[in-house]
Amino acid sequence: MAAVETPMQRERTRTIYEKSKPGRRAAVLPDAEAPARPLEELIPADLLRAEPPRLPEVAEPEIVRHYNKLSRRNFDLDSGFYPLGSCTMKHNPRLNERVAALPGHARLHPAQDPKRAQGALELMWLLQESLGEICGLPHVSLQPSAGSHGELAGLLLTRAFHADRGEERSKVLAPDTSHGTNPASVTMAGYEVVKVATNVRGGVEMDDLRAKIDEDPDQVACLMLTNPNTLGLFDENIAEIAALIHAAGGTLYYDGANLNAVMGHSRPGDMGFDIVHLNLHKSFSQPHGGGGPGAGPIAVSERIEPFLPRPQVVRREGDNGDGPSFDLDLDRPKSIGRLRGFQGNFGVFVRSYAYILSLGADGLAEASETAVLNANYLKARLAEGRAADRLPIAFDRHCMHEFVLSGRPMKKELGLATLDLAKRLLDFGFHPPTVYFPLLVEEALMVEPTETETKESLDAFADAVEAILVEAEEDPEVAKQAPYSTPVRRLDEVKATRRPVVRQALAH
Amino acid sequence: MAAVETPMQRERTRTIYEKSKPGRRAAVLPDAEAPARPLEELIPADLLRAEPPRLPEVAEPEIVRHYNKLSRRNFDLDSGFYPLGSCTMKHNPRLNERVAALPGHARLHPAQDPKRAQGALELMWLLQESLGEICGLPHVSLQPSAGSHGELAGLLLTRAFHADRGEERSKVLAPDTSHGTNPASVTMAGYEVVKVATNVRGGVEMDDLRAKIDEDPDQVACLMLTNPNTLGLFDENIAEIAALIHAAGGTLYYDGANLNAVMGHSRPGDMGFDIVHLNLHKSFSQPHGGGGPGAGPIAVSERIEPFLPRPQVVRREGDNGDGPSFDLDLDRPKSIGRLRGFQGNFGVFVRSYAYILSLGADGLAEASETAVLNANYLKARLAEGRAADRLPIAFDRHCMHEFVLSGRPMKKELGLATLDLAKRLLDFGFHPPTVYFPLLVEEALMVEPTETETKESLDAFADAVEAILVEAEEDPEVAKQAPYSTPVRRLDEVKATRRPVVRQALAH
Amino acid sequence: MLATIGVGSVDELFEQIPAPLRLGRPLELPEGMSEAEVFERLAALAARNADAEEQVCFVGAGMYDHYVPAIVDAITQRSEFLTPYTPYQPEISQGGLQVMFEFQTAMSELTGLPVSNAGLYEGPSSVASAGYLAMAATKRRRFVVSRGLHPHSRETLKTYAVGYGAEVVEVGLRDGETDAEALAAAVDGETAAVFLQNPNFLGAVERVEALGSAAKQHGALLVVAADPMTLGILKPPGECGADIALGEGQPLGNRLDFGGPSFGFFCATEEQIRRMPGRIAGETDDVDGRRGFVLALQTREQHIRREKATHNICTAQALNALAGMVHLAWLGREGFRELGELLVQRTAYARERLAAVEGVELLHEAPVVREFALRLEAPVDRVLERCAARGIAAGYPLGRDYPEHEDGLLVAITERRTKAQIDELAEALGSAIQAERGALVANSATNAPAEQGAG
Amino acid sequence: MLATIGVGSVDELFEQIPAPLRLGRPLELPEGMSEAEVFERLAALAARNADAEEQVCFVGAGMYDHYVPAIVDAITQRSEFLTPYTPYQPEISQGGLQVMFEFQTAMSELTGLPVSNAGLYEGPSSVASAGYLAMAATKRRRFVVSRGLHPHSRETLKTYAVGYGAEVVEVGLRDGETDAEALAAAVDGETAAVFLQNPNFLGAVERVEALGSAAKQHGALLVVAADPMTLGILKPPGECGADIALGEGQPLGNRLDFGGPSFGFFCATEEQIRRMPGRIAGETDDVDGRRGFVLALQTREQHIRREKATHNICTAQALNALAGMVHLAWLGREGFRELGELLVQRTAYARERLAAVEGVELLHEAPVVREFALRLEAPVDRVLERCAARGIAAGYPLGRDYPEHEDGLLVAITERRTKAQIDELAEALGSAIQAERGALVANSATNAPAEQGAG
Ligand SMILES: Cc1ncc(COP(=O)(O)O)c(C=O)c1O
Ligand SMILES: Cc1ncc(COP(=O)(O)O)c(C=O)c1O
Repeated sequence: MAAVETPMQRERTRTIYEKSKPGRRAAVLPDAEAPARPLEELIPADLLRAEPPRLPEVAEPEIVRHYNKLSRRNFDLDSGFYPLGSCTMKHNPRLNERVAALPGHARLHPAQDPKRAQGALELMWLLQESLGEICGLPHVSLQPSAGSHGELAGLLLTRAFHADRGEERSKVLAPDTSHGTNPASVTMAGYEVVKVATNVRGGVEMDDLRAKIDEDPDQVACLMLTNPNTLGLFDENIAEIAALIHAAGGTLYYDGANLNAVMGHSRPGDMGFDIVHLNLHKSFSQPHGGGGPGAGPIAVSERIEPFLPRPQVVRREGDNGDGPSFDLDLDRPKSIGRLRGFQGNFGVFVRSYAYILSLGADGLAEASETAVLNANYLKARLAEGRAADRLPIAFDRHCMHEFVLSGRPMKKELGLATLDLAKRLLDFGFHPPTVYFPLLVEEALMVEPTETETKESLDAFADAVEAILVEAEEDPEVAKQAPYSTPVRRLDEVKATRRPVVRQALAH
Repeated sequence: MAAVETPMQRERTRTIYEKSKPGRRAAVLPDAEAPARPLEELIPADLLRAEPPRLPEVAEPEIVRHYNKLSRRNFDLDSGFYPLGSCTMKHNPRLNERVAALPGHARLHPAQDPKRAQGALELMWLLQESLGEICGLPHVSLQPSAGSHGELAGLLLTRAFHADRGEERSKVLAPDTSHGTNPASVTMAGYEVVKVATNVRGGVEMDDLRAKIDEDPDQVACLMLTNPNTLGLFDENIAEIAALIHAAGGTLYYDGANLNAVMGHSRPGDMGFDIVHLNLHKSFSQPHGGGGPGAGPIAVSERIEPFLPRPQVVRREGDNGDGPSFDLDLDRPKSIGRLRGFQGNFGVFVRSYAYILSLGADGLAEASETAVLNANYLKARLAEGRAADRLPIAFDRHCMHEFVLSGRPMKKELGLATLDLAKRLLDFGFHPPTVYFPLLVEEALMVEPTETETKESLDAFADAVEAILVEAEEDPEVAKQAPYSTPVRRLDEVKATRRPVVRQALAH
Repeated sequence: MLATIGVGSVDELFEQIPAPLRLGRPLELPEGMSEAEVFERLAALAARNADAEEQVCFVGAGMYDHYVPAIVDAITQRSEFLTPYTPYQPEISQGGLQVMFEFQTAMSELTGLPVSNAGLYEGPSSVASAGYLAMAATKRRRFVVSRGLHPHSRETLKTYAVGYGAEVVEVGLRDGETDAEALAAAVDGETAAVFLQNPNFLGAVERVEALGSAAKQHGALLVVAADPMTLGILKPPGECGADIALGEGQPLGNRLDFGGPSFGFFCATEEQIRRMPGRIAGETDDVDGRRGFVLALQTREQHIRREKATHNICTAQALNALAGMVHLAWLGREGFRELGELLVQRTAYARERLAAVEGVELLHEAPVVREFALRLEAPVDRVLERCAARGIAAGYPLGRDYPEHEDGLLVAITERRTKAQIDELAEALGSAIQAERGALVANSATNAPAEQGAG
Repeated sequence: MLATIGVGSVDELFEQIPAPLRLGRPLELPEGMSEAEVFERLAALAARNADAEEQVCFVGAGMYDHYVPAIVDAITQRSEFLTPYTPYQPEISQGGLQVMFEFQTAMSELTGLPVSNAGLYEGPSSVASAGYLAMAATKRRRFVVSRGLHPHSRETLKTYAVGYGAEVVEVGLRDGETDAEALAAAVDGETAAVFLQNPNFLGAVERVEALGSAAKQHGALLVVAADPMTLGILKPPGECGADIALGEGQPLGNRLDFGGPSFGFFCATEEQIRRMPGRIAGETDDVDGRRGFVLALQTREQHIRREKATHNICTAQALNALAGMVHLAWLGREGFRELGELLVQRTAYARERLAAVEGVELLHEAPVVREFALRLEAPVDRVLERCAARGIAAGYPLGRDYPEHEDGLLVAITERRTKAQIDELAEALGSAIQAERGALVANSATNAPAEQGAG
């Protein structure tokens, strides 16, 4: 395969520091307009820095070229199909960027007197109301900065909830299919994780759940669940599960990363969940930004409300005839307190509220329908080809918005690991699905097409998988050495961890 | 060379129409909020369209992907060195885009009452004043939309100027080095072009000029000149040239496309020119946009002023103590009239005024110094290598902001045409210089580095030219078949003109 | 670098400029400023304009306050579209060239004519370019022009005509539409082209086909200037016998920008393809048979043909044409038609609503799409002042260009103008007219609020 | 598509949801809207905020109204940076990964510590994460925290501490600086970490090295929260003995956004590298020996280690860190230092100017960089009301977080605050205080203008 380097491979990359030349700069600054006194007069010399930090010295044209060039070394959602399971890579409307950039949003200081930030507070309140309705839970805090932050919040709420009743519980149950952030959050919140097995239908193994509860019901603080779960399957026993947990006195936590499957169709609150986090950067179209920003608002039931983080955005009815006003409520004696500075990732709230306004009630429901339709169609298309045997579906039933395949037979029969398939897909211009997650599926391949993809992209992806399997039957080496056409080829990740080089060595 | 296709070459391009699927769309429109009556009730049926135009039917995600993908099939100034002679491909500061987009500019209706567009009119007035000072001419009209539009304006002004004195003249002189738009504009303005020869120093051949004038002095309407001219050389005889033309009763027109060489150093007005056009998209950093928009303001002397296009932005001193105000003056009896709708390319004026404010007097002068320094450095670097013999400089003197090489020896000795060199440069990641212009230099190669390039890019370019010449000595075929790494390779331009296909054939 | 060049200083390089011609002093311009300061300075200027955010805008007259979808900015601001030059090197300009090709296809669809260029400067200068083409095509030097053609187009045509030597004859309007008899009478064997606008400047939908017959009879070209936003519902000029259809492209994806930059579109019949002004992209293939696009028919152009070129245009408005193409793709086939219908419905509502206002009557009853003319029983400028003071730009005063319509007001509707805003305009117009009639009281009242409007 | 799936309708696919759990009614949300309408709706909300364009902003308290250069938007808005996920597939994510690497290098330079991650959520939660790291590193559960640490950071640390089970002890300030004796007394062998902020919340430059010695003595980690914009001139935490330096990244290339999104930076000594929270990019090479970048040390992370991970973070704030990196590159080595000096000079001017105002005195005399605290001889909230009515956000009322400073006002300076604006603030403060003292007269005057300010 491709002996010749692609143009991009040929040009070895250089960092901005390696393009630096002493004395160059982009910035021109205003002058101080003040008597220039020696710094030492104003700040004791021993508290001052000797040498300015060795930041790059580059003029604006080269800065723009550098980062534009780097940008072209990224694959992005606007370049092609991105079926990264569990991440909901759906289209990011540019309208949302436009409204977020309005000076009234972008240049509003977070400590501005609420009297003079009524538009921002009303927007937050409206978003809280909308998310509450979508989740079927009456109270919302927008504060958490991402999903895992929301999980931590949920567990701290659980602790506060129990403490308030004079209880202290130590265990948090979570299925073995749960996302890594769940157990990690459990540990950070000072709890111990108890794994619950998965049954043949891909749902929670009820007997195991009962067993784990019965071991010591008083210690069961919470059960964390994703529904549909990370297999893309809806757990039909959810009502019974809720009953069991509540009977034991625990809270039921809903990891909302998969909400994209059920918007307007089924609500966590109605399923019996006490606490839900949402990923605005998944279901509500905040761009992922190459790893954030996002936001992880939480919606909770009445009994959890008193403990919500501080401050909380509240609506106050206007007295003597004038309209309602909005405020930040800090006076919340039972609150777990702050999870971060100020009011949260407001810019993300603007984008997600714009998204909700754009789609409306019907639009959101339709989005989930199309997401589920697309997933099931792609699943079916794959099953028509070699994938049926080589990459069988882990749990063979209709899926919701995503599904998980197992590369086990492919590996056994063709010697092709899921990783190889993923890398080969890069040469076909696709972002691969999520791989090796969930853990309980061997050689897992987790596919989430989302509602904003066309039938053509789904077909093209299915065809690519087929082509790779055909190719592998002839010569598995091709995929094993893949990718060939990417800016760089397979990278040595072990080296990067064994002898980590995490910054540029700079000359003095 | 490159047998294997690059990833971009592999994916055959499709138009947006070929991605169209009936029923798909991006736009959601507000509803009419009015009683929906059948169109025929409001407009006679025979004036209505039977079928909606066959525009593409594509949803937003695919539209964004389509045009992002197309964008990556362009080479641009932010991708690398772009020494396209005569085009002044200098960095486009993003600040200018930001200020042009302010709603006070972007959403200002052109027919707004001048009383309520004072900011816009003042900006235009300030830009007029600035350009007048830079050109050394007292009066400016911003109306022309580009350089060639400015040329036409200048010739129409010349006609009006002469008509006003009861004269009618038929000839416009222009050196054989002049840009194609000059003669084309002359014809459009109803004049006849008379070519003037170039002397051994690259300037106007004075004897020929005298001869052409003496043929019939009364018919000499104008001399169009670029100074420095398209060879990048300053014509030392300009004062005498001016005297001759003025003596004959003609006007002297300055094609300002090369102003980037002399900003703050020498002014057309001081050289004796009556009319100047500037290319704001060259010297004043308006992005070229793949072929516009630009603007071609004209600056003129007192005697030309009465004929300037209508409307003209004027400043009126405030009566009884309040400040000055700005207005559109339509009452100009001798004006040649309008050259276009409304006030001109205002958005371009904003960008160029921001540019002038950013650089200031010193900055502009320094820009020209660096532009001249860079050109002479690159010229010298090339002369150090094989280019000295293969690509000799056409007129061997210090140049101003650009210089012209002749590929004649290269073609004779290596069989490599200037075009081949240009195409091979594409594989090295450079935009080629302007080729085959000016016409009087055989196999011309016109190089304009501009002031915003670093020494590193100049060196890299010189090295690339050297490498290509070395390569050609071994095997000229390599360059003759170039390029290899571009999204497409050499295209059949003849076919495109013989049997032109200028639109997509659409299915019903 | 100086050493390599072999000079001691940069000044030496400038010595080729004769000493007396060297400026020898700094330009009389302010010193350079920081980015932050330049931003503040320009923001302060911008704040002194009453834009369509500050005043509800019912002004049209060729440029309209449409909503430009966000993806237009997102795409046109990409460096790869924003910063390259005209695509002289097709191998590295396929993006821009394909956009031109897609744009040409769209404009051909809209106008019903087979050939489109990649865009010209803007509307009125495109009209003048059509005149130049018509002269070359017919070897005649006389233009017959309807007064329904945008005043700026008529004036620009005259300006150019003085240059290339042609005569311009105007034909008046009757009941808002071009006077058919007068037109027929004006056209003769010396006529190079007949110019119409549809809808015309007063908003009236013209009977283009009927009017054009006069041109056909005498072998003159029929040139139709069209508002592109109306071409989703109006019969395309090509089907009405137009030889050339052109217009102002601003309504397609371009902001108001106080009048520019926007783009002009220019479409014609096959016969004219080699006389077209401007760039034209054509499809072809590369040495390996790959599909690609190039600048076609360059033999028409100044950089090849110089004084024999069919036009002098070089830099045009490519980026604005891209904006137009993205907007059209965003609207799509159905959306584009729907928008046209929306404009007709809302405009019909507005026209009735305003005509019902005391002191207001229709200037003409001809069918309209998105703009219509009123007659006010009070001085138009004073009425506009009063509306402005209430935050409404009520329309375009026809007196500016039509002495015969000193009392005329031209009102434009876009999808951004809500029913509520239309009702508010009706209210504002009504009370302004009443106030103006009620003499004295008025005078004092106006000025104060008027200032405010200017802020 | 349904046929391929083998169902008759999409509803069938939803039958896996037990009937009683299906909503069976539309959500109680408004209907969908057109892009134009959504834009107008949100623009109307935005218009009801008094942003830094409407009010001259002297408010800081951790987030500052710096000028964000235009190239930051131009670059961060490119789809290729805006829309990808966390770079799990390095071969097609080299752009984002290299940015992380460049960012880490820059933050290491600023803080003087060898290891940086690619960014966390924001400032205060980064402080809490430092506590979690310190516990793991020292196996101790007690934090000693200066009251100079941002109130939000202290509260967030406490919130987290309740979870992972640690005790938080606060040490007060004296003359604006952390009380050295009290701190020394508070630190003991059970102390996991000492938390300082420099400059502290009151703007004072702390003697970090001296204060930190207490931590060193008892083997506790020294955690320093820093304002990155001051690190061009202040001695870097790493050179003051800090084990961890972190902070709010907003001043670097991020807009105010009413508090987010921004980013938190987090740097530490080599010892802590395998305990770091967040993503870390590392340099490596590909199978052909090409240089490349990957996510390094993933063995710390939740997706690999699950409950044994050193932190739970997954999605962070990569795009905001990119904005920070571009801003730093734009400033460059010299520009960054100059900006720091400019802040010091202007702030010195402002501090003197305001301290000279009748009824105003300095709350402390400690050295400052860009923010300082005043004591007002009139109710702070009333004074702020009056300034707001004049279009000035005069500062941050310390009473919100420091009962002991009910009369305190915290004033912040950026390069956007001109001398003229500072003088205007002095004038406004002066007259507001006079007015408040002059009882009666005041009351009537305030309310009216106050409303206006809210518009
Ligand atoms: C199922 C699931 N839970 C939780 C998370 C964590 O969300 P975040 O990345 O916003 O912290 C994710 C996203 O990665 C997820 O897919
Ligand atoms: C020397 C010269 N004159 C005139 C022009 C025409 O300018 P424009 O392209 O703006 O019409 C150009 C640019 O192409 C030029 O280089």
